[in-house]
Amino acid sequence: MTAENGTERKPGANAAGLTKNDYRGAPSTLCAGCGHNSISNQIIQAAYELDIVPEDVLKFSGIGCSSKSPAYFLNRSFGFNSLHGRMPSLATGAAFGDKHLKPVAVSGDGDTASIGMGQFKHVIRRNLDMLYIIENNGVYGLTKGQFSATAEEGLQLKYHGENPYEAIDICVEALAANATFVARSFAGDAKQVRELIKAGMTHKGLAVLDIISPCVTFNNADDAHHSYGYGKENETPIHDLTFIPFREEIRIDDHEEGEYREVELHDGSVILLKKLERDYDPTDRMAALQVLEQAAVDKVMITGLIYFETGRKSLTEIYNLTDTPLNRLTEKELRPSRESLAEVNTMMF
Amino acid sequence: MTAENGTERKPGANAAGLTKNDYRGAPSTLCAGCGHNSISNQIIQAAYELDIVPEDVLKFSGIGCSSKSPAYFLNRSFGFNSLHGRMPSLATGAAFGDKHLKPVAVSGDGDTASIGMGQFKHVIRRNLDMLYIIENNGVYGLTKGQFSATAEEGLQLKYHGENPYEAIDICVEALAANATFVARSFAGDAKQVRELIKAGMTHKGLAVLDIISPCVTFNNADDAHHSYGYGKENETPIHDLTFIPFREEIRIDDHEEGEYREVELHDGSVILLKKLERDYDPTDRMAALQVLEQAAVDKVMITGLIYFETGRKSLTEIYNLTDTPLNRLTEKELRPSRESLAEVNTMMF
Amino acid sequence: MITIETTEKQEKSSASAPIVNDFSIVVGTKNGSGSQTSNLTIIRALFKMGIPVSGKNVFPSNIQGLPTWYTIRVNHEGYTARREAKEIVIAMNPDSFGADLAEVDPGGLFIYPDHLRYHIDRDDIQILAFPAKDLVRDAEVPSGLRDYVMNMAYVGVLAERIGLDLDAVHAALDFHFGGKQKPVDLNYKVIRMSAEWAAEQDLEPAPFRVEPLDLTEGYILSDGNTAAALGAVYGGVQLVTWYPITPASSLGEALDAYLPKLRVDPETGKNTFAVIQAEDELAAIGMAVGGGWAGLRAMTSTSGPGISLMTEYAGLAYYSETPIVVWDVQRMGPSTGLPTRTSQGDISQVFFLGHGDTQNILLLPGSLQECFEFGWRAFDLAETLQMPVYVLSDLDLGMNTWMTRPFEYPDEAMRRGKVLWEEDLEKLTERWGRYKDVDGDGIPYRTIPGNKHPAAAWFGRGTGHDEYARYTEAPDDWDRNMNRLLRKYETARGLTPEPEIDRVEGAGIGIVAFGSTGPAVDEARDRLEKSGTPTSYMRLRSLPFNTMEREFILSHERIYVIEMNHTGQMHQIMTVEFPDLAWKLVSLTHNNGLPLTARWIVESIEGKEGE
Amino acid sequence: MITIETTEKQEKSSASAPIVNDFSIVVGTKNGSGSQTSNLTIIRALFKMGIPVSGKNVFPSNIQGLPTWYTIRVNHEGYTARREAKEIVIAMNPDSFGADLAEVDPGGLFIYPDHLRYHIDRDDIQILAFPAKDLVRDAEVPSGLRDYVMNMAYVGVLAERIGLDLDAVHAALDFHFGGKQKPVDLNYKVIRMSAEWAAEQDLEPAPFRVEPLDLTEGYILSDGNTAAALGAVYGGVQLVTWYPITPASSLGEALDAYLPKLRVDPETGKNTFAVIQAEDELAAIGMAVGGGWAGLRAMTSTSGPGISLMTEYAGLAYYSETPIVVWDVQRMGPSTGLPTRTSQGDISQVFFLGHGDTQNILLLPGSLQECFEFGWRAFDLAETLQMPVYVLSDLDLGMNTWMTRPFEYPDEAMRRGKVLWEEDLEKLTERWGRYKDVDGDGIPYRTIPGNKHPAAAWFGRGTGHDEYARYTEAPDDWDRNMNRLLRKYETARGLTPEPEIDRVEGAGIGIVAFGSTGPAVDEARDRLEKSGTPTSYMRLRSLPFNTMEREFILSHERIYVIEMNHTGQMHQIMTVEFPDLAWKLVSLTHNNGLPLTARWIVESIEGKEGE
Ligand SMILES: Cc1ncc(C[n+]2csc(CCOP(=O)(O)OP(=O)(O)O)c2C)c(N)n1
Ligand SMILES: Cc1ncc(C[n+]2csc(CCOP(=O)(O)OP(=O)(O)O)c2C)c(N)n1
Ligand code: SF4
Ligand code: SF4
Ligand SMILES: [Mg+2]
Ligand SMILES: [Mg+2]
Repeated sequence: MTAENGTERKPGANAAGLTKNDYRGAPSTLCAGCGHNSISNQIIQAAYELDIVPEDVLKFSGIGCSSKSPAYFLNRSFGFNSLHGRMPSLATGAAFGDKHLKPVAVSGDGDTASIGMGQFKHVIRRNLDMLYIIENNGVYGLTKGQFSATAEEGLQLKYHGENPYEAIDICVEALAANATFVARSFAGDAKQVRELIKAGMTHKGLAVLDIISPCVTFNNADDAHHSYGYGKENETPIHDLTFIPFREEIRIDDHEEGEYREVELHDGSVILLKKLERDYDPTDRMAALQVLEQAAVDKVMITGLIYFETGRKSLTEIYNLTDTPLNRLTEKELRPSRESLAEVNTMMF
Repeated sequence: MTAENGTERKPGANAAGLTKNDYRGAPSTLCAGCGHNSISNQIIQAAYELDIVPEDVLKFSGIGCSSKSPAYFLNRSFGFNSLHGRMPSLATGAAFGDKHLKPVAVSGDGDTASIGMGQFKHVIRRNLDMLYIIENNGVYGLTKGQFSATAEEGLQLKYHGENPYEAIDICVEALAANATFVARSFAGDAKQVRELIKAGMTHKGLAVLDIISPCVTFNNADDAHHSYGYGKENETPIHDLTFIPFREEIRIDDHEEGEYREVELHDGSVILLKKLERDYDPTDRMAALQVLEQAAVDKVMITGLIYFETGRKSLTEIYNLTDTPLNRLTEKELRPSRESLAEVNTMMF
Repeated sequence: MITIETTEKQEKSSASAPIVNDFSIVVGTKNGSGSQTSNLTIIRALFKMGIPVSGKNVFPSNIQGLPTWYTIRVNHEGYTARREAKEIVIAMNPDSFGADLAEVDPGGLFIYPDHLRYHIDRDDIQILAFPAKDLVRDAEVPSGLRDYVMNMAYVGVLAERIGLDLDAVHAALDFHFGGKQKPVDLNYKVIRMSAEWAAEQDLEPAPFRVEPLDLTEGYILSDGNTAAALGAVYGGVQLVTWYPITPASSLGEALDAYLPKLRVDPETGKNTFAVIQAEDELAAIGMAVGGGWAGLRAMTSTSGPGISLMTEYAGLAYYSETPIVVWDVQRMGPSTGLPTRTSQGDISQVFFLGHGDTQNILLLPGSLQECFEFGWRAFDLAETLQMPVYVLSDLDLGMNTWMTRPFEYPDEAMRRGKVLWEEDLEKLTERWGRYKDVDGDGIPYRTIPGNKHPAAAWFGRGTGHDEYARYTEAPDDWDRNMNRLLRKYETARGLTPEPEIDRVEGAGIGIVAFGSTGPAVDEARDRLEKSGTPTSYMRLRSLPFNTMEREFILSHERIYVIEMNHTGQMHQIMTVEFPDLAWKLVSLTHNNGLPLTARWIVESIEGKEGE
Repeated sequence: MITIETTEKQEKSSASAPIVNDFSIVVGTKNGSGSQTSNLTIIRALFKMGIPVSGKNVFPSNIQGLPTWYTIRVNHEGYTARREAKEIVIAMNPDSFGADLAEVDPGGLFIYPDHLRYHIDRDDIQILAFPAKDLVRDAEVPSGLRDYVMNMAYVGVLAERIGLDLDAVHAALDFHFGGKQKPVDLNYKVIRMSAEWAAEQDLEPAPFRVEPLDLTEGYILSDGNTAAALGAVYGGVQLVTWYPITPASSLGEALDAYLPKLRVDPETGKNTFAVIQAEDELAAIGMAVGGGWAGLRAMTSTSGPGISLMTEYAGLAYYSETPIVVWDVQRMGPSTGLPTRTSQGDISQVFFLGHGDTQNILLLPGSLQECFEFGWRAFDLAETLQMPVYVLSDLDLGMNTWMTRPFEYPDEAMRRGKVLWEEDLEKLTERWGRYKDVDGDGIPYRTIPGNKHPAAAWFGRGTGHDEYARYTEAPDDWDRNMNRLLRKYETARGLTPEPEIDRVEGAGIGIVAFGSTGPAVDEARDRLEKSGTPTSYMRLRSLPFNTMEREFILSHERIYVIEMNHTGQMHQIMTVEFPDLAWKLVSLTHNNGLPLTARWIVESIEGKEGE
C-alpha cells in the first residue's frame, strides 16, 4: 500500500499516511460507559477512515461533560473549549481564520438547547460549514444531574423530582432554522454514528447531528428517553446508512431495484440509504417535519439522516474571501497604501 | 345601559364601566404611519371590547420602537420596558407576583428573533400565560434600519446592502417550541389583528402573535416582504376570524353548513373561523407546519390562527400557587415558625 | 517562628506518646468513587465524640475518576481552618498514590488498601496496608456494591487506629441513611470487621489519637449553601430562579428541597413560593427582577460566570430600583477557571457590576450562621433600599462541612420597605411619584402590580425617567435622579451589617478580612499573639463601609488586608473609600484554589513586619 | 470671573458692532425631519470659509418627532467645546418653540418660520420670522420634498444674516450630494431664494457675523466613529463582528462601507476581511474571540449594554490570552439610560471587566486623530500582548462633527506579536509551550490554526491550564500562570500610549482628563490662565498607568481629575494605582448627557480653589 504521495505507508496507515494513533486525543476523564466516550471513538474512526489530516480540522465545544470530549480526540487538531452555550459564535469567528479548515463541534443538550438556543439557531441560519454534534443525554452531566431542556416531560431525576416541561426536539429546531443537514443517532448504534459523522464532516454547510448519548451516572433508567435501555428498545432507524467518499466506487452487492436511495454531497460523495420500513426522502422538508412530529407522538427514537439539502452557500462562501487563508495575509495585503489614505482624507470635507 | 354592578354606565362605557379613554396610553413617539401604532390602537380597542379592567393587565416589552409601544396603550396597567431580547424572563418572574393578572407583551423581530431567540423559545416551553406580540418589520427600527433575523434573503436596505441570510419564521419557531397558540397577522388588517389580540389575551397559555408591522421609515419598499405594499398585495388569510367572548351568544347570520369552524378556549370563549379557500384546522400541528412551509415556498403572507391547543397547564398553574396572589402574602405566611427552625436544626447532624 | 513550625508540623517519633485531638487526616480517592459517605461518617463520628472537626473537599471538575482529596481536621482548640500538614493519609487512589505518600508528615501514618502494590520508600512514618477486598468480601457485600462499600473499610481501620468510637460511627451512619436499617447494617458491618481486623494485627500504637471531649455540644454540622437556603426560606423567599453551576448549585437545590417542606400553606396545600430552573443566568436574573418588581422576595444564586452574564440585568435592577437578592458562591476565576476551587475573586466585579455608574451593596458572610442570617436579611435590605443585594460566599464556605451554632430565628420582623397598596394611595394627599424622594433618604415609595388603585400603575424602564417614572432625556432630570441614587447609597451605609471588630489593647497591627478566611485569621492571630505580635481584627461583613471601618484604620499603625484573590480587590476598594488613609493599607493576597492557612497569614504578616 | 461671563454670555445691544466669528447657533427641530443636511451644510460652509467650527447634535432616542437640537459653534480661536450660551436660535419645532425662545441670549437673534404662530414676548433680542412655506413653494420644490427642503430655507436666511458665503454653501451641498446636480440645484435654489428674501427685508444688521479666515486650511471635518473605522481599516482589521447600538452603530457601518473600497484584493476581487452583523453582543464578541484565536485582527464595537453582555467572553479572552479589540462608544448609563447622550461612565466596569481577577487595557482617544491612531494601534497592542484591548470613545467624540488634521498613515510597521508558524516551530530547539514565559515579559508564543506542523496544535480553554495548555487544577500551576499574567500586565505598562503632558512652569494645579472632554479643558485652561490661575495638564491616553502619571501627580500640589460620570471612576482608579498620592487627587464630575463646558470646569476648579 502506498500513500497518495507515493511513499510507503506505515502499517495500518490510511491514504493520508496516518495511523489510528494520529487521530487520538488525551485519555478521557468522563465516566466509564458514558455515551460521549463512544462518540469520541467514532469521531476518531471516521476521521481516520476519511483520510483527513488532523491539522485540517478545528474542534470546538462549549461547557459540559460532552464539551470536554474534544480533548479526547484529534490531538493534532487545533481546538477551543469555549463558554457554556456560546460555542457557535467562537466557532463562527474562528472559521474565518482559514476557510480551508473543517470545524467539528461537540456540544451538550444543556449547552445547545438550554443556554445555547440563541447561538444554535443563528449559526444554523448562517450555514457555517461545520459539523455540529449534540451529545444529548437529557440532563446536565457536569453539574450533577439537573434537567436539561431536552428532558422529556415527566422524567424523574434523583434530586430534582419530576420535569414539568415539554422537551425541546433539537432536530425540529434545526429544521425550523433551515439547517441544510439534520440527523439523529444513538450512541449505542456505533456504525450509524460513524457514518453520519463522515457525512456531516463532508457536508458543505452546517450539519446538525443530534446523538442520544446516555449519561450513565445521572439519567440512565430504562424508561428514561435518553438511556441505553430506552435506546436499545426504541431506536428506529429510518434507513440503513453508508457514507461513500467521492473517490470510492459505489458497489452495492445485492442491488435490488428501488431498495436504495442515494444522496449526493457537494463534492461527489454519496450517502447510500437502504430503505427499511418505507422509502424515506431526506431532501423533503415536509417529510422531515412529519417524521419527527410522528416520532414525538409515538414516542419512538427515530434515527438517520432526516434532512439534507445541497447548494446553499456556506458562510465563508458568502463572504467571498481570498484563497489564501485570511490568517496568512500580511501587512502587504492588509494595510492599504499611503496614497489611498491621502485620497480618503481628501474625500472628507 | 348599566354596568355589571348595576350602576349607570358612563356614555361609551363598556361592561367594566370604562370608556375607551381608560385604555389609552401616552401619545406615541413613533413615526407617523408606523405599523406599530396601528397595533397599539387595536390593543386598546380589544381590551375595551373585552371589558378588561386595565389594572388586571401587565404590559411587557424589550427594547426597540415596537418595545416602546406599551407606553402608548393601557396607561392604567403596570408595565415594564425591560432589556433588549430579555423581556420573556422578566415577564416570567413578574407573572408569579399575582397569578390573576394577564401579561401582554410587545416585542420586535430584532428583539425576539435576533438577540431574543433563546428567551423566546424558553418562555414558550414554559407556556407562560401571556399574549406575546411580535411587531415584525424585518428591520431594526430604533437603531436606524439594519437587517433583523426575519428579513428575507436578498432584501436591499439603504445603508446595508443585501441580506445574505435566510429569514427566520417566527411562527415556525413558535410551533417548533410547542407553543399552544400561534397566529400571524398584518398591521394593515385591523380587524384580524384585533380579533387575534382578543383571542390571544383570552387564551390560557403562551399565545404567539406575529404581526407583520411595516417600518415606514426603513423598510417599506413595495417589494420588501414586511412593507404595506407587499402585505396589501400578498396577505392571504387562511380564514376569516371572529372572537366571541364566552358570555356572548354565537350568532352566525347566514350560517351555511360547513362554512364555519369553531375553536373553543378554556373559558368557553370561541374563535369563529369562516372558511375561505379551503377548510383549515388550526388544532392540527402537521397542518400548521405544512401551511407555513408552503407559504414560505410560495412567498405569500398567510395570516390567521395557525395553531391552537388547549388543556396544557400554564406556567403558574404548574406551580400550584396559593389563591391569594403571592405578592399579597405577609410575614405570617412567609416566615415559618420558630419551632420549625428548631426542628430543622435538630435534623442537622 | 518556632510556635508555628511545631503547630504545623508535629515531628513525632512513633515511640513517644501519641498526639491527641490535634491532627489532620487526608483521604485521597477518585472522584465519584463514593468516598464522600465514608468521609462524612468519620467527621460526624468525631463530632459526636465532642471533638471539634472540619472537613474540606478538594475535588476536580469532573464526575468520575480524577483525584479528590478530603481533609479532616481534628482540633481540640476548635480551629477549623485548612492546614498544610498531613498527619494521617489514607491513599485509595492509585493515580495519586506516590504523591500522597510523599506528603505524609514525618512521624505520620499512611494507610492504604493492599491491592495497591506500589513501592513504599519511606521509613519515617507508620505504614499500614489493609486487605480492603478481603474485608468487603468477608462482610458479604453484594458484588455490585463492593467498590463503593470498600471505602467503609478505611473508616474501620482508621477508627481502630485513632480510637474513633464505633457507636459514634454507627450514629453517623444512622443519620446518613435516614435510619434505613439495610444500608446502615451493611456499611457498619464492613467498618466493624475492618476495625476488628486492625485490632488483631498487633500494630504499634498509632502516633495520633482522639479522645472524647465535650466541645461540640450546642453545635450542628452543615454547609454554607444549606445555611443560605434556609436563611432565605425563613426570609420568606417567594421566587427562586437559578441555573446550575458549581459551587452554587447546592444552594438552589437546598431551596428546592426545603421550600416544599416549610412553605406550603397547611390548609390548602398550595405553595407560597416557586423555584424555577432557568435556561441560563441571563434568564435567571431576568426572572428575579420581574419577581422583585412584582413585589416578590426574589433571588438567584450563581457563581462567577453566571454573574458575568447577569451584568446587564444587574444594571437594570439598580437603575429601576428593583429589589432582588443575588448569591455569588465564588469559585476560581478568571473565566471558567477552576470550577471546583475556592476564591474571593469577584469582589470588584460585583461592586461595580453594571455599565454606567453603579455602586452595589455586598454582604460578606463569614460563617454558616451568617449565611443563614444574610439569607433572610438580604431581603430586608433589598426591599428597604429597593436595590439588588449581592451576597458573596465562596466554595469553601458554601460546600464544605463546618461546625456551627444552630441557625438563629430572625430577631426582627420582616422589613418590606416603602410599599403603597390601594388604601395607602387612597390616604395620600399629594400626588404619588414612583421616584420621588419624599423622606430625604433617597428611597422612594413603590406600588406593586396587582394594586387595583387607578393611580397605582407605573411603567418600569431602564431608560431615563422623572419622579413620576415618565420617560425623560432632560439633563436636569437625569442629574436629579442620579443624585438621589447616590443619596440612597449613603443611606445604605447605615443599614448594612457592620464589621465585627476585635480591638486589642496595644496592638499596632490591624487585620482586615472577610468571608471564609475568618477561621484562618482567628488561628493566625492566636499564634501571632503567642509570638508577641498582638493584632486587632476587623472582619468586614458588607460593602459599602460606614464609620467604624475608618475608625479602625485610624486607630492602628498598619492594616493588613487579607484576601483570596490576586489583585487585592478589597484592598483596592478600601483605598478608594479611604484615600486619605490608603498609605496605611497593606495588601496580602493568596489564591491558588485552596483555602488560606493560618500559617500563610502568620508568615506573610511576620514577613512584612520584618521588612 | 468677569472673563468667563463675557465669553459665555455676550451681552450685546443690537446697536453696537457685530460680534465676529465667535458665537453659537442652535437649531431646534424635530427628529427625523431632515434638518441634518441643513446643519451639516452650515458647518461645512463655515469650514470652507476658513472659520473653526464644531457641531453637536443633541437628539432623542426615537426616529421621528421628538425635539432635537443641533448646536454649531463658531470660534476664531479654535475652541470647539460645547458652550451653554446660545446667540442665534433657529426654532423649527413647534413643540420646543417656547423653550427655544426663552433660551436665546439677551442681544441674540431668533429665527423661525412664520407658520409657527406663537406669541413672542421678548424684546431683548432680534426676532426674524421667515415665510418658509412660501419660499419652498416659490422655488418650485416638488410637494413630496417640501417638508424636507424647508430646512434649507433657514440656511438661506441665516446665510444672509451672518454673512455666510453662498459659494461655500454651494460647495457644501455639492459635497453632500456627491456632485449630483439635481438635489444640489434644488436645495441651493431654496437657499439662494431664502437669502434673497432676507436681503430684501431691510433688516437691521444682525448682531453676529462671520468673516473669512484661513484657520481651517489643513483640516478636514469628520466624526470619531468614521475615524476609528478608518484606523481599523489601515490597521488591517480582518474580522468585524458587531451588533447595532447607538452610538456605536456608525462605527460598524463605516467599516462596512470602507472595507469593500479599500480592502478588496485588486487582482482577484476577493475580500481580505469580513463584517458580520451578529445576533447580539454575546455572539459579536464570541466571534471576535474566535477570530483573534484563529490569527485574525478581530474587533467588535458596542456601547454600555453591549459591554455588559460581553463580560463573560471578555474574561475568556483575557484568560486564554486571545487578542481582540473592543470599541466602547460610551453613552449614558446605568442600564439603557439615555442611549443618545454622552458619558464616560464605563471606565471602572471595563477596567475590571470579567469575573475573577481581571485587569484590562483601556485606550482613551481624545481626538479624531487618536480615534484613527488607536484604530490601528489597538491591534498592535492586542496582538503584542495577546490580550483584549478596549478603546473607550463616547457619543460626543464618535458621532459629532469635529475639525481634525487629516488622518496620519501609521508610522510603524504592524506588530503581529509572538506567533510561530511551521518554519518557526521547525527551528525551535526546545519544546514549545503555549503558555511558557520564554522571554520573561510574561508574553508567551502562540501558534495559529491552519499551522500544519504536527506539534502546532493546542486546545484553548478558559479553564486552568499549564504551560503546555493542558488542563490542570494543581494549585501551583494556577498560581504560576496567574503570576505570569500579572507580569504581562506590567509589560503592558511600557507599551500603551503615554499621557500627553503640558507642564506649566509655576502651576500648582494639575488637571487630569481624557477622551472627549479635552477641548473643554483646553478652553478652560486658557481662561484660568487669563484669570491668574495657570494649570498643568495631563491628558490620559490609556490604562494602566506607567511612570509619567506618578511624576505628574508628584510635581503638583493638587490634581483635579475631570470626568463625565457620577462616581469619579478615573479618580477611583488613580487612587488605587497611586494610593500614597491619593490625598492629592480631587474628583470633579459632571454627567447629565451633555458634553462638558469650559465654564463648568473653570467654575468647578475656582470653586474648589476658593474653599
Ligand atoms: C455560564 C455558565 N453557567 C453554568 C455553568 C455550569 N455548567 C457547566 S456544564 C453545565 C451543563 C452541561 O450540560 P450539557 O451541555 O447537557 O452537558 P453534559 O454534561 O450533560 O454532557 C453547566 C450548567 C457554566 N460553566 N457556565
Ligand atoms: C443589549 C443591547 N444591544 C443593542 C441595543 C440597541 N438596540 C435598540 S433597539 C434595537 C433593535 C430593535 O429592533 P426590533 O426589535 O426589530 O424593533 P423595531 O425598532 O424594529 O420595532 C437595538 C439593536 C440595545 N438597546 N441593547
Ligand atoms: S456524568 Fe454523565 S455525561 Fe458526565 S461523564 Fe458521567 S456519564 Fe457522561
Ligand atoms: S423607525 Fe420604523 S419601526 Fe421605528 S417608529 Fe419609525 S416606522 Fe416605526
Ligand atoms: Mg447533557
Ligand atoms: Mg423590527
